[in-house]
Amino acid sequence: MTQPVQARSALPDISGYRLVPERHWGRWAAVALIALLLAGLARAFAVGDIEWTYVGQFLTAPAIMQGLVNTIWMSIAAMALGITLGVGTAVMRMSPNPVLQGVAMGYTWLFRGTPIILQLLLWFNLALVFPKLGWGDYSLRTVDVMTPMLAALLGLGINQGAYTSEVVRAGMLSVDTGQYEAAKSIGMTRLTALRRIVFPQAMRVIIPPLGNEFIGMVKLTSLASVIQFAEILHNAQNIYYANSRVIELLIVAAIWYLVIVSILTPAQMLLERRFSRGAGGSR
Amino acid sequence: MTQPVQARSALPDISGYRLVPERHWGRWAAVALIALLLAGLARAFAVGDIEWTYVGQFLTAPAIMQGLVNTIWMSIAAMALGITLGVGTAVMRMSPNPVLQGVAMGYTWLFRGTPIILQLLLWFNLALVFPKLGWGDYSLRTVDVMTPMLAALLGLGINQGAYTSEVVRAGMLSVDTGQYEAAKSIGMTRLTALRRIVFPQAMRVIIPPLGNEFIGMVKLTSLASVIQFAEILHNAQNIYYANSRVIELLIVAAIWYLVIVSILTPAQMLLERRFSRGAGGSR
Amino acid sequence: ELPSRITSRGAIIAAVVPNYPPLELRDPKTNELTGFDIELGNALAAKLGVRMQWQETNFEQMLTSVRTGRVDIVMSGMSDLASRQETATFIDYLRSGSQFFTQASRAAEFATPEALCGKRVGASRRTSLPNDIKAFSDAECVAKGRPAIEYVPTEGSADARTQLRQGRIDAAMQGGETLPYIMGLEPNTYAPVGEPVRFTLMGIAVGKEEAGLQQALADGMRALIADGTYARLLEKWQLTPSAIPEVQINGGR
Amino acid sequence: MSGRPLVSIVNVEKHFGSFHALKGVSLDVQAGEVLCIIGASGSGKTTLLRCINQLVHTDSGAIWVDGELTGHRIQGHSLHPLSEAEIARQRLSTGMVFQRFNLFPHMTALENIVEGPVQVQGRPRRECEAEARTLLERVGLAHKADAYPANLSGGQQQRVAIARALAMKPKLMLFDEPTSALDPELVGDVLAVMKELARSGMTMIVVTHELGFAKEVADRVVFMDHGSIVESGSASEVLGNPREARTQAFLSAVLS
Amino acid sequence: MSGRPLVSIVNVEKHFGSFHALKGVSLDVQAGEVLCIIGASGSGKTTLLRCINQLVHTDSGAIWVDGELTGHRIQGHSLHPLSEAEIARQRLSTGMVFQRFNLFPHMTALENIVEGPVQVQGRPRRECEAEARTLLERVGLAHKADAYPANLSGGQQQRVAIARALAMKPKLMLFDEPTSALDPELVGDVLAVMKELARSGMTMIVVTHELGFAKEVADRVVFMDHGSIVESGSASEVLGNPREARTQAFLSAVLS
Ligand SMILES: Nc1ncnc2c1ncn2[C@@H]1O[C@H](COP(=O)(O)OP(=O)(O)OP(=O)(O)O)[C@@H](O)[C@H]1O
Ligand SMILES: Nc1ncnc2c1ncn2[C@@H]1O[C@H](COP(=O)(O)OP(=O)(O)OP(=O)(O)O)[C@@H](O)[C@H]1O
Ligand SMILES: [Mg+2]
Ligand SMILES: [Mg+2]
Repeated sequence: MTQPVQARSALPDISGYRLVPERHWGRWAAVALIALLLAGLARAFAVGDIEWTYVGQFLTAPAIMQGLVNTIWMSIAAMALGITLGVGTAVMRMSPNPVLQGVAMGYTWLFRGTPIILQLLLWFNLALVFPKLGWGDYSLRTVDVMTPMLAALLGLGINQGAYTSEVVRAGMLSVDTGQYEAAKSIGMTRLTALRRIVFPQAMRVIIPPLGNEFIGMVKLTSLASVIQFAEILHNAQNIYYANSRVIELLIVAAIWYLVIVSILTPAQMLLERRFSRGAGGSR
Repeated sequence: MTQPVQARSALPDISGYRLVPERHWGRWAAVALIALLLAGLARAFAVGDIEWTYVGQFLTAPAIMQGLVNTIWMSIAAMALGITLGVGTAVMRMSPNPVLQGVAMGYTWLFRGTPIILQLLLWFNLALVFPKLGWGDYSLRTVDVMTPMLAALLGLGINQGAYTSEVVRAGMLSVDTGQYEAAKSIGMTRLTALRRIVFPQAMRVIIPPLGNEFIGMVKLTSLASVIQFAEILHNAQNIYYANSRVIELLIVAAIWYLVIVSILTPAQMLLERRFSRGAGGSR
Repeated sequence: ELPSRITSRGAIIAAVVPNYPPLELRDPKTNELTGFDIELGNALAAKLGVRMQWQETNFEQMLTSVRTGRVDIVMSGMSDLASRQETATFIDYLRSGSQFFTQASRAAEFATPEALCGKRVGASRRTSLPNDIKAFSDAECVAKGRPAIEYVPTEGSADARTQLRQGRIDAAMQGGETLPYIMGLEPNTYAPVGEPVRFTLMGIAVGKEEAGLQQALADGMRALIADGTYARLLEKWQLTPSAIPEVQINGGR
Repeated sequence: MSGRPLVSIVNVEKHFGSFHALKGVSLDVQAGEVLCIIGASGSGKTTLLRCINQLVHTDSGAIWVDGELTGHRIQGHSLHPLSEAEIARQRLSTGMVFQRFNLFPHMTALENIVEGPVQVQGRPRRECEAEARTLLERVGLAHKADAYPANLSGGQQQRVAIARALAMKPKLMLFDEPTSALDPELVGDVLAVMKELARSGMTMIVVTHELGFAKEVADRVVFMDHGSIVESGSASEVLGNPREARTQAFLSAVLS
Repeated sequence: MSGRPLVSIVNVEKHFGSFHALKGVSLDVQAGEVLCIIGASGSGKTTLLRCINQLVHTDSGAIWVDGELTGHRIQGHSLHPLSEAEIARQRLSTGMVFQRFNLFPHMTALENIVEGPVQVQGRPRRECEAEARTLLERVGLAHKADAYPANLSGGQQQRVAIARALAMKPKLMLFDEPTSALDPELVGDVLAVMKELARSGMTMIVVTHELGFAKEVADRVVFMDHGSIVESGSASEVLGNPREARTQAFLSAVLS
């Protein structure tokens, strides 16, 4: 070398010094504090006016298990209805036809604007407005059709559709307009272009929020207990009406909700990762 | 010109032809159909078993107005609490300290994983677990502290905090890491950098979803009726428990919710536009 | 005479909210509907040569359901009140006394209902009990110069008891007929305060125009009293003090 | 020139809001002719191509493609707008290649090419795939049939885009600056494919800044400026010996 | 060279995962010296600068700045890690200018410069603003005090970034390819500011590909390759007459 890079002079040689790792006192104190808090909480729950044997006993009671099943399939069914409506509404909203646009906007406004609990009650009591459905001889009594199950499905699904339509719309807007033009240039009509070209690409943007909404739907079904749909919270309530163990049964329901959400959250992450994979080129 | 650009030959000259505007038959048919449907719906509601005079009479009844006021201020208060907690949790989640990270993740998991109705009931019935709050002489009976109002505020606000923390975190992640480094290079600590540099830039990404969540909160407050918080739906229920006009009172509540949401939605749009303005440079 | 739609269907559809033990509840172990109303209703339908088809609903939907024809009758511990007779006709079959009760540990503090003046008392906001509390408070507290009872609304009677256990309220009120059952479930937790302050009749709610169905149900009920089924079921569900001497139609005031 | 032109543009006007993008443009293109359009940025070249393919609606004037009036049906002395499906059918006679390729990123090269014939023309997939492979060979990409666009270079993507347009068997090909988004070393492959196409007798309208390509391949060159056609003629005339001052100014700026 | 160096780097090692980014680098920089670091992409130049400013933690070795050991406190014969606040304080003696400017986009040029002195050093805003205006004048941007970064050209942004770093009155300035993100016509202004700074006696370490600038301004040039310092000497020695084969190869590649 042309010149000494180093001109070691007044500085001490510390190469032999012992490196003392950081002690993280604050961190350990925080851990201790949190552990103490959790222990205190656990103790309070243990000695508090809560009978843990009831929690254990009812965790797998038939009524609870049946409610769990109803919660799960209703979440899936309502989500399916919501996605169908949401996609339809998003397509209408982006159509050049102002009438369809107006209908789509009105639907979104109305159903996003009213609490779901009201919508459920209105569906369930539809017979007050329409005593019969159908025409003449082919009519059915509304109350025979509008069971708690159907009312819950319609209420949850139609409400979900209003939210999903916005998610789908955002997804469709995220697709480059060049893709529409390329599709048109090979002779596709608007609907074919949407189905074959735009939707498959929009999925990447749509899937993550939809996963969130699915988790939200699992919890939303608990509201259908007001119209006697036998989901898990409703069945837990029926039990505590009979035996007065309110908190215990609420804890049972909470445990199952946490289980479902804890399964769905990583599932959603996997799905997101899958759909964002190999997307490098389209950015 | 070197050469005639045009060699008009066998093609007819259509320049004098009359341009017949598109008739949009389908569009008009759709309008007519929708108008018919809406008219039918209106008629069904008018002649159905609904007493519209009740709706008019109770729309501005004192109990309803007071419920409306409670709904509005509870939405604001719970949202404020939620934002405070959400920001704190997001900062903890992104801290290098694994303990703080763990606490933040646990909080988000627990409160996003359980239905809000359960959380409200658990807060309201906290005295079953903690009969007293405080130590020795300085303790208060939990039931005196945990009024329906406080339980609603805690339930809604803490639940909201779990959701808001994810929104804030996404906002913070959207800020270029170069900004953190530039802040560090002028001697800022992590927290100063967050406060002065990162948050102001994250706001642009945070504001739109937060606006949505605020609208959601207005409707979420209706769930607090189960713990006797006197919001609008609760007061409407009290009226119909007395006079059995269930649907009429539900319609009254729906109208007010729609009014609030119809005011908030354009307000949110304005806010979004303001915050995305002049952002060209930071992309 | 039963209406033809019922005979052809072979069943009476009855609305029930299984949140009022021992009149109606779902057995926590089997999830089956059971209770006094259920067994009495089944016996009544059998007397009339049909089945009883129970349909679970919620409290605010019950009278609405009679109006919309979702159900034929309501048999769910419903009080026969003058205000409700505008929408339905009641076949009365049970007497209910609105009963104050408190925590067993505080029984000495509240020896008589008058001791509750100025205290906090809870009851389900969906029932007529709030009116009973107010009437009692006006007559026995305010009129005699004592502070009024503070009524605390609750979401149901289970909620009222939960709040009583937390000490959020000093006492609660519910139908006296249900107390023995509740006290059997949670021994040494609750204690009644004095005697019921007001008696109401409970009835089967039937649509106002359905004269035939009303008469058939009343006749059937009388037959059940006559053959001893009524007394046997009362006994089984610890309700003997709530028996009524004879079946009335719209006997409530 | 003789016979009916394949494309006949008559007095076309187009405004975007208050901006006058096309000012009475008239132009004929004969079958088998290769026409290059040159001009400064913003002169309306892309807009003209998009009008021919009905991605943009003209304000007035007429465009005839293969003897058919685009966008309207003639009934007596009235013009009725066509439905979306009829416009889609008319577009089948024209293929378009975009500056930014616009391949469908979720489909392989082969699927991109097969998509139109199968979905739009409803032909059997097997037959279309065989044709698509032939087309890929023609553009020199037989080995990339199963690659996704993200894994192709820009020049390869553009050649797939050309094959995709050709798969519909159009009578006319429109190219909008097909090489201007490419790295210099990739331009050659695409131009080679286009030259081969021109030699095979395809009618082509090419918007381009590649004057070398225009000189070599174009039967005619048109120079546009501010929404009008300023000069038109053989490549050697317009590029080598321009008459109009504006054309001279443009060429000296581009060549410097 | 004499006296205590301002920066003394002793045997620094750095791994990123299994990748060995710095291999026992040792280097002294005297007060007032201008040192240019050159080398191929990935040779560890940026990493070395970031170690000096503690944006990256070294695995082993020591870096002394202005007589103070960075990152650790010496207690007897042990080294204790510093807290975040102490590291923030140590960073005050060094200013850093990034390749991509990293101005705060929500603040005007003036606010960008004033932010550090006011928020970190807690000095009165009025006084800092007066100083900031002087600095803006020095980098030739007095008239842009109230412009937001989005409205400044790249070269202007980089000059504001230099002023922002100078506002903290550092003893040492680090530059990481300060002109490589700029359009060619904007490079000159930034280099002019840096030359003026060098002439004023500021100690500077500059990672750069601008060999002309290095020749003109650098007291010393260091060539790095694969995480090691290969050659070091005066600009004319290293750039004009490199001894090492690797340096020769690099220079011939850059100059061609
Ligand atoms: N959809 C549109 N809305 C508004 N203005 C438009 C639109 N499309 C094109 N223009 C304007 O019309 C003018 C002509 O555009 P065009 O794209 O046809 O130019 P060009 O000759 O292709 O230029 P370039 O070489 O830059 O592609 C431009 O000034 C452009 O801004
Ligand atoms: N945070 C990091 N994580 C992993 N690897 C890193 C990280 N930072 C740098 N590297 C790697 O270390 C090596 C040296 O990087 P460095 O940025 O120091 O190179 P450089 O000499 O500045 O190159 P350039 O001229 O491209 O800026 C590179 O191979 C880089 O990929
Ligand atoms: Mg163009
Ligand atoms: Mg670098």
